[in-house]
Amino acid sequence: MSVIEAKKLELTFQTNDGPVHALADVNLEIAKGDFVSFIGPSGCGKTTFLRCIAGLETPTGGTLSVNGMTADEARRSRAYGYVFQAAGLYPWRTIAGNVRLPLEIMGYPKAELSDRVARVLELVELSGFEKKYPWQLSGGMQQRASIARALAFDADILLMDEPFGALDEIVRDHLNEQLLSLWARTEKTIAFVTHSIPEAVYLSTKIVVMSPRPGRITDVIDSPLPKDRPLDIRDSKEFLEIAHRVREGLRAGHAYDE
Amino acid sequence: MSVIEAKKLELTFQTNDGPVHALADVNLEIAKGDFVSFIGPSGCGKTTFLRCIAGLETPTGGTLSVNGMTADEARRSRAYGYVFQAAGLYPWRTIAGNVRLPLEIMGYPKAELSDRVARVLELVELSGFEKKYPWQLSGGMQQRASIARALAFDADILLMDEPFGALDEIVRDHLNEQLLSLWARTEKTIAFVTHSIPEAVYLSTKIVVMSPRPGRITDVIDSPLPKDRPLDIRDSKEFLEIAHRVREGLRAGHAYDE
Amino acid sequence: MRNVLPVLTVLLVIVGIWYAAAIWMNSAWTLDRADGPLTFSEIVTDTMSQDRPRLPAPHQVWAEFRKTVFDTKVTSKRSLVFHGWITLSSTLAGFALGTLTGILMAVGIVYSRPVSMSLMPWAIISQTIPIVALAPMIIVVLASLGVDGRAVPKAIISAYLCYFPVLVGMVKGLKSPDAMQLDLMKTWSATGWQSFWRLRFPSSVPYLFTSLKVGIAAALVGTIVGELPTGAVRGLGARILIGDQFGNPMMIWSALIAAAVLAGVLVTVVSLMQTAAMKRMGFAR
Amino acid sequence: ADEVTLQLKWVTQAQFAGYYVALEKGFYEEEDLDVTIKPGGPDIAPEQVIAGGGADVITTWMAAALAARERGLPLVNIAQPFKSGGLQLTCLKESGVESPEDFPGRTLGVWFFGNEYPFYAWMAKLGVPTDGSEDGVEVLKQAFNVDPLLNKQADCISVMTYNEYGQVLDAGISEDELVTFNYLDEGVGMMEDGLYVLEENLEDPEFADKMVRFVRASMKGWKYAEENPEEAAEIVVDSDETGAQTLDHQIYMMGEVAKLTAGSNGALDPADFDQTVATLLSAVSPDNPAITEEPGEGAWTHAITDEALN
Amino acid sequence: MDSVILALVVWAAGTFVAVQISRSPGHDTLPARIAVPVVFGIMLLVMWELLVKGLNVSQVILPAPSVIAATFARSTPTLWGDFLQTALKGGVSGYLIGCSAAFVAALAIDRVPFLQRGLLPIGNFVAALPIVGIAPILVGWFGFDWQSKAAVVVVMVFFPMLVNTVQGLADTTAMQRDLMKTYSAGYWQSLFKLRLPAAMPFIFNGLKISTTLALIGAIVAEYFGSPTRGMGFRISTEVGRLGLDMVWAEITVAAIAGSVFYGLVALIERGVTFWHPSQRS
Ligand SMILES: Nc1ncnc2c1ncn2[C@@H]1O[C@H](COP(=O)(O)OP(=O)(O)OP(=O)(O)O)[C@@H](O)[C@H]1O
Ligand SMILES: Nc1ncnc2c1ncn2[C@@H]1O[C@H](COP(=O)(O)OP(=O)(O)OP(=O)(O)O)[C@@H](O)[C@H]1O
Ligand SMILES: Cc1ncc(C[n+]2csc(CCO)c2C)c(N)n1
Ligand SMILES: [Mg+2]
Ligand SMILES: [Mg+2]
Repeated sequence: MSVIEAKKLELTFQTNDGPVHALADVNLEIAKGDFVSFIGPSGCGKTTFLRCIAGLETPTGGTLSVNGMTADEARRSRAYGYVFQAAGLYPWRTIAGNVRLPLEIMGYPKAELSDRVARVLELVELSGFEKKYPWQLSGGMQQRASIARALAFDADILLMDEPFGALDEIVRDHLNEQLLSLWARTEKTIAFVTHSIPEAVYLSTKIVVMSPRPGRITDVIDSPLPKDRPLDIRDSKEFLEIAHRVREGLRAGHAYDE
Repeated sequence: MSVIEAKKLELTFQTNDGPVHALADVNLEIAKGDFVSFIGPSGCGKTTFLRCIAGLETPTGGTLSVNGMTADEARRSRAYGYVFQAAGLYPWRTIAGNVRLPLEIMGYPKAELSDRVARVLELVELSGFEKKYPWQLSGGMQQRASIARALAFDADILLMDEPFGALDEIVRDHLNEQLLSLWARTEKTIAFVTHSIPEAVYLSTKIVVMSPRPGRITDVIDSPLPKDRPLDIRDSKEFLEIAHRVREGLRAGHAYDE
Repeated sequence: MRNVLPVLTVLLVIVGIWYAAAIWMNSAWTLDRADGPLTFSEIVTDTMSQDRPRLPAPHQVWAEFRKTVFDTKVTSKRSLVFHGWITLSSTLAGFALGTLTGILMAVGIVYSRPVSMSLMPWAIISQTIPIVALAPMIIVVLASLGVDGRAVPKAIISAYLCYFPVLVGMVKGLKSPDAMQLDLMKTWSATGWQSFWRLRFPSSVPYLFTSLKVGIAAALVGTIVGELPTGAVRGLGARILIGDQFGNPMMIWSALIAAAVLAGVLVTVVSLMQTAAMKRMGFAR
Repeated sequence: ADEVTLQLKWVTQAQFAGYYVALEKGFYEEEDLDVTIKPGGPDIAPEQVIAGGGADVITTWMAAALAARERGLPLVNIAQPFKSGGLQLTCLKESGVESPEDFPGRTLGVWFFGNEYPFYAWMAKLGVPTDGSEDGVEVLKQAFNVDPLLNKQADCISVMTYNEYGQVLDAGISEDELVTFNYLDEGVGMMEDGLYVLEENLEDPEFADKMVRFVRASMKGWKYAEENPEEAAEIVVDSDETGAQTLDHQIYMMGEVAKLTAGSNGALDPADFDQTVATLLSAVSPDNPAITEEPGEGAWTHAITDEALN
Repeated sequence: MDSVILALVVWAAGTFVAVQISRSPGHDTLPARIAVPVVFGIMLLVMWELLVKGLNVSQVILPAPSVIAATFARSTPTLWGDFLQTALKGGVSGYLIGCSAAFVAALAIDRVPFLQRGLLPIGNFVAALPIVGIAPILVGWFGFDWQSKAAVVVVMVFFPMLVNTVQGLADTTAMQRDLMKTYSAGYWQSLFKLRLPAAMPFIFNGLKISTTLALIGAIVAEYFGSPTRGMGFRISTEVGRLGLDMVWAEITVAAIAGSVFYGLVALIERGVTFWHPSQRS
């Protein structure tokens, strides 16, 4: 069953310098339970595509359906959890308050709130920091809090825009594992933007390679890796092969390697 | 000849929650022409140490000498180029204007200015963007402009705080190569903070692994790699060995692997 | 430009409310003076044309405004343009003085901790002192110092109101560079002078213009306030006072309208300067 | 020419016609004087201006001048162009006030800023408290216009015969709708506009001589204005830089002011002085004492007028 | 002449002490933050005293601080009554009415962009209307007592407060708004959970500006008619009577009341917008 379906999707920004073709002729189908990574050079439209799915941006051409609805309807039915490229915590709320925010808005029963908050903070290893304010945390911790915030409520679709960008390798590995196990447990559909090839390969069932000017999809790789992935799968032959294919696809989008 | 020498260096921040030991008992010697990478979990004091070297932070204990002077004297004699974690371009200056700024301040002769600016912009592949303002560039391009700014003047010591954090793998590789060749050509001493293990190993003659609470050096690895490093050196045995050692050192600084 | 329609609409609504209020407020007098019962339309007609209305109707004010602005030679002392010019010139002098003071104090506050710690609270206190209480003393003290005439005291009173918003805005602006931008200057070992002109000042420009807009309006208010105790001789303030003393509400209202127009023009001019400066500095997007 | 600066008590209007006429008609010039007339306004206390050196001579009411004297500013009356006073309290008949006995419980508008002494003296004489108590009057600080009466915010307001009273009539209220009390008639009248200088200046013969010439020319102006009220009013309107004065109203004002200056040749009648002092002292009001003791001999002098008028 | 020299000495000494305190390690503590302006103020007062006495400045032009202090002490009941009348009845009530009206208006305007574009530019004009022009009109409309003073204050604080609130409600980042969108939050939810908290620094800016405007407005309005009490009444009356010591005593009351009022709002601000970078030094 396909959860997200883009057909000939197009998005052109009108700027004073003329139009910017952020997305052109994008065709993609994402099935329920897929873990899809988007990778591509800076400015190729990854964020823009995620925003289209989330109903935050209106495509200027083509069709996009989410759960059989338009993206906007899906947004209204609260189908998404979105993790932005930057943490974007509200500075006037504590960490726990930030994580609680979507729950309050979506009207989760009061009794459940603290349980849920505690659980997701545990997940991202921020137990003990509930009462701190965002600026009292390091950049990496803030990013984790914003991930927790998106996980706190039961959205079928998780959209994550470079969530681990600000983290060091070890923490990143750890969170990668956590994310995989969460995904395996909950059967969420996840769309995930990253700049790291190993990360993309390690996490995904499907890797989408994009290229800029105009932003388009140049390659879609279905991963043959099993669902259960220990960290050392990264040394396996299949892994390296996929990584190589991704790297080649990426390189094609850059100027200086030709 | 040792350019930077830290002995029992200590820095404690006084905050309302009590003291934060950002650096404790840090001993390190950096020789002229060294390329030193600092790696360690978020909050372990990498930035703080770089700031001490640059004379932006005053250690609360121990001694630190730079070129035989105190850090502050070295700063006054304009010994440093510093690339901050974020680009930090001045929004009211064009890219060329931003790169020209330190030259103006240090009183370089007028005739030289545009030559130098053109040369470093070329180096980071920003020729043609001279007249653009920072907000007209993508995040990655801004970061490159800020690198160009630090390279424009002749500082012996280059301090770089995660300069390539916001860039994708391909651009990163490319800039890594460029940086290495610049370093080989100019014999600058470079101190470089990164979160990426391969990057640290690929670039450095010396890798400093740090660990937090209190921030301290847990390992210093002298790289046996030759000065001339093609990109595929990263598949060599020595490389992987060093990378492994760094990873182990890093892991020791984290909680969840014990 | 896209604001024209909304602004006109709001103006129209205001005029409508104004008319209604004029009828309501002036009818008491109409009824009081009437010999017998009046019809509604009789009441309305009368409230629109009283000599001393509690609230003059817009067209009455407009008539007075037209008479004193368009139908009178601008060199005549009966011309509102003439009085507007008097007020304007003092406003500009006060604005210049106030802006300069504000900026200098802001520089002192940003660069020197003793100055900042001792001056800032007193700058706030200075604004809690009613200017009308100080104005006569300013004039007398200036006169005893040998400064005669009305221009200088008016400019000082106007500057007194104008400097504060500029001070506050400039302190904010000069402090707006973030730690990294300042550190960068430090790594280049820039002198105080260099980091002022190349960093602090340029980053304060947006704040400067915003506070200049507030400041010039304040300077105008200050000038008009200063025109009462300086002998209510010329200027919009004098017109307001004389209009009040001799029971001529149309004169008060038309002077008020003139003040509002003047404020609008001045603020617009500063806005244009802001747009131009921001464009030149590349802030425009 | 010798320079003289005159500070008026209020804005340019026929109340000060004599000085403007003297200036325009060249009477000052004839006396080899270069006179600057500074109009007053709200917030301008002529006594303060002269203390600060901003004027050589001022016009003010006698009560205010005596009050200043007792506060340590030695003002001396050198001439008294106004023989009688124009201060009145006017009430709407419909409010039910017919005589001072009806005041208790009423709201009365009063001018302050040194103009309140006659009122407090009167109330003290009547024994009417002014603190807003049951059997007292409610006092309002009245601003510059007659609106409080027209808007019925006050039962009575202060008016000058030559100005506000005319405004009330102009507004369409006829004389028989009003009940008016003249302070002179009530026995609490006080000397109004006189010319005052600082005592120490008078000791300088040159200054005294300037004042002699100034008073002589000013009185010439006053007499001219009395005889030619329309021309005087025109001169006043021309001298008014606000351009807001109307000729009609100034002609009215000139006519009324002429009645007040008529009896004066410029010299202060010591009896008037004594009467003002006696009134002030007879009714020292506890919260508003103008003076508490005899001002003494120095408060006025005939030295100037004697020489000016011979 | 001696006193002029003495004044210079006091100036030097005061400056020295202020500089010493502000350079001392404890310069960030509350006592130091209070001590420096106080030292500065005392220095000014002493210089004022010396100069006025030494140069023989007339008491009807500028009374010496000692005289003002004596008058202040002697007249506290009067001053207190004036304070109640003007600052509390006129100022505070006008402040509360004006600020809350502006706040509600800002919320209304915020929902209707058309209104916002039409009303805000006009607000600039109205904000520049001189109170000395408005006050006589409002006294005519609302009577002599504190109600008309409150009305003047309402007019004075309305637009600064409105403009700040509207600006504050717009001061959210695109990302913060997008977040609310992904939650599909309703208008009121995003108002209460995002835009109002984000607007607080601006709202408090408006509230702080309004404190001084409120006091000044209430005082000035009394110049145009009042009962026989109130700070503005006392000031204008005493100037006419050359009671400059009393004038300055009232000015002192105004300065104290204004600073306390401002300080109070600033204190609440610290509590409410503790999260804002400007509050974290
Ligand atoms: N609001 C906008 N107006 C105009 N152009 C835009 C806008 N948003 C994005 N763009 C342009 O659209 C293109 C795609 O941007 P997008 O943010 O999707 O890139 P990205 O793939 O997410 O890059 P990165 O890896 O740097 O996050 C870029 O060229 C960008 O300049
Ligand atoms: N100005 C400061 N005041 C108080 N504590 C500080 C300050 N600056 C840094 N710290 C603390 O010092 C420690 C070291 O910080 P530092 O910025 O050097 O870490 P880092 O290694 O650069 O981390 P990252 O990888 O996240 O950049 C952290 O615990 C941080 O919270
Ligand atoms: C502040 C102030 N208020 C009232 C008067 C009253 N007054 C006394 S004489 C005079 C002239 C009459 O037209 C007027 C209006 C004043 N002088 N100053
Ligand atoms: Mg992106
Ligand atoms: Mg760092």
